[in-house]
Amino acid sequence: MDLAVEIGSLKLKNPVMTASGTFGYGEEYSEFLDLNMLGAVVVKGISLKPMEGNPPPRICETPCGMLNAIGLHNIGLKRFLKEKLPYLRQFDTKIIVNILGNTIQEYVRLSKALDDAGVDAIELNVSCPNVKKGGIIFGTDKRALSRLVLKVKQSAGKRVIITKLSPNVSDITEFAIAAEESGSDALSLINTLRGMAIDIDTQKPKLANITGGLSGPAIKPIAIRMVWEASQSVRIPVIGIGGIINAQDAIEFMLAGATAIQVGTANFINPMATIEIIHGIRSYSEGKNIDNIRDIIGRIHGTAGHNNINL
Amino acid sequence: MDLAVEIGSLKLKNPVMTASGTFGYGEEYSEFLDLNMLGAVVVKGISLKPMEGNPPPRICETPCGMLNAIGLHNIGLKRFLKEKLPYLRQFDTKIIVNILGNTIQEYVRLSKALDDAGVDAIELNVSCPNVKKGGIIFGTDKRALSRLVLKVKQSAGKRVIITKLSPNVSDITEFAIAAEESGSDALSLINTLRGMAIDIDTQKPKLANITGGLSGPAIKPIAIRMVWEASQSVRIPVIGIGGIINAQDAIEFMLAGATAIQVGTANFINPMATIEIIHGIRSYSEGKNIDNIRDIIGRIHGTAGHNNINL
Amino acid sequence: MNRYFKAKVIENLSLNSSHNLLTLEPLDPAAEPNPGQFYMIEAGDSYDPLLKRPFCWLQKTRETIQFLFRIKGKGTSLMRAFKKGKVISVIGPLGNGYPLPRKKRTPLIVAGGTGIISLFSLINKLSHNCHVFYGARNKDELLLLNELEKLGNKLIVCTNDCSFGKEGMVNEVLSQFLSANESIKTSCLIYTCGPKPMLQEITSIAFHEGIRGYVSMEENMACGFGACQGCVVNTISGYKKVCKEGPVFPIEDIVWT
Amino acid sequence: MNRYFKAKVIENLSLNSSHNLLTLEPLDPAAEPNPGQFYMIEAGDSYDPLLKRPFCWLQKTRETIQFLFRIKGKGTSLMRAFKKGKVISVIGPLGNGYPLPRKKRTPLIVAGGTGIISLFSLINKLSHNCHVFYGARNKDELLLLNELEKLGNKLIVCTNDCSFGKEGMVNEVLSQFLSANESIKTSCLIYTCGPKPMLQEITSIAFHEGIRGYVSMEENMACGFGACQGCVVNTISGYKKVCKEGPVFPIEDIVWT
Ligand SMILES: Cc1cc2nc3c(=O)[nH]c(=O)nc-3n(C[C@H](O)[C@H](O)[C@H](O)COP(=O)(O)OP(=O)(O)OC[C@H]3O[C@@H](n4cnc5c(N)ncnc54)[C@H](O)[C@@H]3O)c2cc1C
Ligand SMILES: Cc1cc2nc3c(=O)[nH]c(=O)nc-3n(C[C@H](O)[C@H](O)[C@H](O)COP(=O)(O)OP(=O)(O)OC[C@H]3O[C@@H](n4cnc5c(N)ncnc54)[C@H](O)[C@@H]3O)c2cc1C
Ligand SMILES: Cc1cc2nc3c(=O)[nH]c(=O)nc-3n(C[C@H](O)[C@H](O)[C@H](O)COP(=O)(O)O)c2cc1C
Ligand SMILES: Cc1cc2nc3c(=O)[nH]c(=O)nc-3n(C[C@H](O)[C@H](O)[C@H](O)COP(=O)(O)O)c2cc1C
Ligand code: FES
Ligand code: FES
Repeated sequence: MDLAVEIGSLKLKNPVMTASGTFGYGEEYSEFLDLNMLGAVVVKGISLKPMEGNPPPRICETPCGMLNAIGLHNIGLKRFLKEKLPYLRQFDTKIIVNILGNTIQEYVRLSKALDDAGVDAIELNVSCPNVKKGGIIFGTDKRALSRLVLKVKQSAGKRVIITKLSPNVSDITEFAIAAEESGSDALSLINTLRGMAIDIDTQKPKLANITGGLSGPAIKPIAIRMVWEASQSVRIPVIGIGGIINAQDAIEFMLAGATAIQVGTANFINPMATIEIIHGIRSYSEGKNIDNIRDIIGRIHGTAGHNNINL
Repeated sequence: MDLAVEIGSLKLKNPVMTASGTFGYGEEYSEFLDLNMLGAVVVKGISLKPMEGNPPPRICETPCGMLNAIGLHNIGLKRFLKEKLPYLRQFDTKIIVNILGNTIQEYVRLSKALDDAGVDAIELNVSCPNVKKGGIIFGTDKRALSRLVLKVKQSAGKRVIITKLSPNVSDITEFAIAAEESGSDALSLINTLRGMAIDIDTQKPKLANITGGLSGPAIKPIAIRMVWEASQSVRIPVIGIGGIINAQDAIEFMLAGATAIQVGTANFINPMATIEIIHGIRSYSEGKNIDNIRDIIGRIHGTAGHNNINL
Repeated sequence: MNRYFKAKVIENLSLNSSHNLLTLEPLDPAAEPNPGQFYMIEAGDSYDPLLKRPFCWLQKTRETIQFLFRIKGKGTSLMRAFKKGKVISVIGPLGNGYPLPRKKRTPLIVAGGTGIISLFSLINKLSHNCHVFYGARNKDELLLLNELEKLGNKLIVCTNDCSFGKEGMVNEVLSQFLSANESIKTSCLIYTCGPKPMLQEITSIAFHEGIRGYVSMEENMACGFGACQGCVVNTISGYKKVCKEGPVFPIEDIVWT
Repeated sequence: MNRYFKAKVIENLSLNSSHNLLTLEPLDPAAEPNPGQFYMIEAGDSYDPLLKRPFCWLQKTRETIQFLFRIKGKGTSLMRAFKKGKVISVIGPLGNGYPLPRKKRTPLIVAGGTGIISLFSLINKLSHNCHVFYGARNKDELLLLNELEKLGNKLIVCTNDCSFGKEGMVNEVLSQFLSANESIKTSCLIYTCGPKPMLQEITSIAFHEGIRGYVSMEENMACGFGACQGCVVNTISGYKKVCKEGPVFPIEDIVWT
């Protein structure tokens, strides 16, 4: 049973990663699982300077999902490199750093520093919906996205660059293609969908930030559709994210076209979710006599001749 | 306790309508509830010619939601006018007909005929995600949408025209404004989000059409956000739709800015849902000493100064 | 009468690792069902699972309705945990049910797997006036054997692995029976319910032997009462709703794909 | 030790219409909790509700952990229906808990409403060495009265509607006590938990009287163990996670808004 997959030049022992912002800096989970078992750890989005984040309440539950408006609360590049990276380096897993900036220049500086620090890959968060002047414009403007990816590739070209796409667009394939053409080594999708909830008793929004990002099982059907569309429109590997709770969900994403997957909200409910998913993928493959997990990627039947690019 | 609301020149006895495609042609529910109690009945989308719809399986369940790819299976204008409209006319409720076409010309012919037939309002479905050559282009192309609304208004100007918006866009306010500027009397949103599900056992899509429209509680946070954004960017009334199961949900939409609401998927689970919602809105208002339900529309607190139009 | 009603769980008996017998007491007046009709049953306490699940009724007394269900996925797993006293919402009876045969016709009841549940109320009604062919994968999957025997019909049971009754598929057993009983062909009528491949086999037998009959179909359902158009099957006169125009169709009407 | 474990419901006692006493038996080895720490408890069998709910522990034996919860919304309504034998997943003990006072300090325990649940384990540990001020809206909302009396502390109970004990809010009662016992101010330490407005009142009393103390805070939580950054409160040194740096904070550190 071979579970190894490749994201560009990055070889993962298995297709299961953690989604940014849901796994802290790895440490928070070390009592629950052996980090060595993971395909990769993607850490909380890092910005050049530390960020305070949004005022509380920052999260609320919704049917089969949750809204978050953390506002990219993070310790900043410097402290990450000094305090968090050395810890993660102890483990035999890949380290992927999710980054965000307000300008291309900020992304470039972050990427350079992380390239120098020798992280395994950089994931560009161009789609966080919670920051006013944040990366959001890159996520919903094709040309801005292209420029960003191009510049980051030029300055940190050795590293595997993963572009994390926003689902808040009409046609995900345009953004997938734009990222690929600008040199992105892989795509990851989806980030959260913008949502909102109101407490009818107090008549106030449930989040201080009013809107937040929707994650969890509720969004899985949208994520599966986008992964399917994106993976058919590009040649670079696609990493599937959105509502993955168990191995069945992970396999659904791989059948839809994902080379690897990221587990997000599920880590909160079951801190051992990633490990259970790895075991579950193995059992599924054994049950279906699949020797190599790569054989199921995009192997959904009955879709031949369907033109998925048109809406 | 005054529950009446107005959608343009259309006066509804209460803000609760049925969502197109989830209430048949009204008859299907007559054993479960008294249609006279409803604010309005919105019937299944009608096209000029009868439509066969998509092959089965057409629906599947997802976490807190469902996917449908009915493919606008309907009996066509002629039979609707002859067989279904007379039945609905017996009741003291407003009749709103949801229509769809492949061309502006088709929408115009449908609107004219329905205007002549004296229905109370026409809802333009410009967002159905299940038909290849269907109305979808109008839903994700601002200029096409403007032209469509303009032409329909010109030819069926007496009738209240409601434009039903697609949520599969980056910025709902652009479409809301386009519809308003072209003369739409009201907006309704959201239609379903495009989604997909795969059976990992058979490795086939769960829907024959591969993708379908996601509805149900799962999408409520996205719908609330869009209703809030849209209602703040236009002056015409907004009708809120998406995952409304009970009175609490309906009130959440009204606080977000909806003048009225439509109940969709909930009708399948509880065919008396609309009636329970009407009762629940009344109790809420009484509990909060609200004399006039119109007083809660858009009255969400704590959002002053927030510029919701920028992403 | 309003077919949407609340019902209380009177008993929820585990028959074996994958089947439960659920007895409900309607708390509102409930209509009398016909054989082959079904109910939509609420499976959970939250929005996940969202939709009700369709189940045929098995037996009905003045006070209660009984269902037999197989534990398949999310919904039925939650239903297995239903405790006595729980109140759930139910819609039904729904669909058309099996039309009863005219006097002179001998009904041949052909059930595969859980298809027996749908046909049981019909057999019960027809009493010993019919032949029952019932196939399952193995002995453990056979349901209602005692009850069927008590009803005193001509009962032929078969299992794929020969762990009980005849060996083979129920369609094979039916073919053998027809070869041995040529004369019955002109006066019999098939009623069948079961997995799709089996139904297709039975259809082709019926077609070749010139026997008419009825088949009960399954499709995913959202509403169960004709409102969503979700549950269609393809027939010679176009798509038809399983929940309303079915679940029982003339066997020759179905277009198999 | 892994703080994620499975636990079996041993008992789920309804105390009154809105409160239950839940006794769990951890099926994996579980760590000993400190007073004021909490657990994240799975509330449902599906993805709705999705998140675990935070609850303070009330009592712990070698075999079991006991919780007292108020029925509030979706999650706790489902928890009310937990039956004996049910197995759920739990994470804990979580958070910092109350720091114990130095010998010479007299603890003043100030509880509002369900805040008493968090403070109970502390009172239990401190035994009769403390003053307990406990306020609730009315008599029916008072919890653990017998248990508190048995512990033999100086207990002052008050209700807003005067249906039991003193009349008034617990902050008023505390003020009165402090006026009458000037000398205690220099040697006491406040521990408080309850609704936000009350905590603010207590904070301002503490500030004006120059008394130090600890407050246990509540915020919506997704993980409970520091991973999501969802549960912050504003403090004089910036946002702090209630689940990890709290739930207990020095009373003077909280920035109220
Ligand atoms: C008219 C009719 C009568 C039926 N009568 C019985 C009966 O008496 N006893 C019995 O054990 N089963 C019966 N079934 C099948 C039963 O409805 C399914 O096994 C059940 O819905 C599975 O639900 P789940 O949540 O456990 O499975 P999941 O696979 O988790 O369900 C997911 C979704 O698919 C639907 N679904 C899954 N399988 C079927 C199916 N075979 N038919 C229709 N929808 C399905 C579910 O309703 C649900 O919406 C009947 C089906 C139909 C259409
Ligand atoms: C550290 C801590 C300890 C607690 N200990 C206890 C206890 O021992 N006994 C007890 O009865 N209650 C306690 N609570 C409050 C308890 O967690 C909530 O009442 C419960 O989460 C409500 O869930 P629900 O699904 O019924 O309500 P809903 O309102 O339906 O919940 C919706 C969401 O909001 C969250 N939420 C709602 N109210 C609160 C709240 N007050 N604090 C945090 N999150 C909330 C829920 O967890 C859920 O994510 C504690 C809270 C915290 C933060
Ligand atoms: C609390 C929280 C914080 C998040 N922070 C980030 C982040 O810093 N950077 C990022 O790219 N995505 C972030 N995300 C998005 C997740 O990485 C993921 O794309 C999304 O949650 C969908 O996956 P899920 O449904 O499995 O959670 C965050 C999500 C949550 C719930
Ligand atoms: C089975 C089904 C059929 C639908 N058919 C139509 C339709 O014909 N025209 C239309 O505008 N919307 C149609 N819709 C969308 C609904 O009217 C509604 O916008 C959507 O379901 C979201 O609301 P809900 O979450 O309350 O169901 C359909 C939805 C469902 C579930
Ligand atoms: S299940 Fe809705 S029409 Fe049949
Ligand atoms: S609840 Fe996740 S960090 Fe506190």
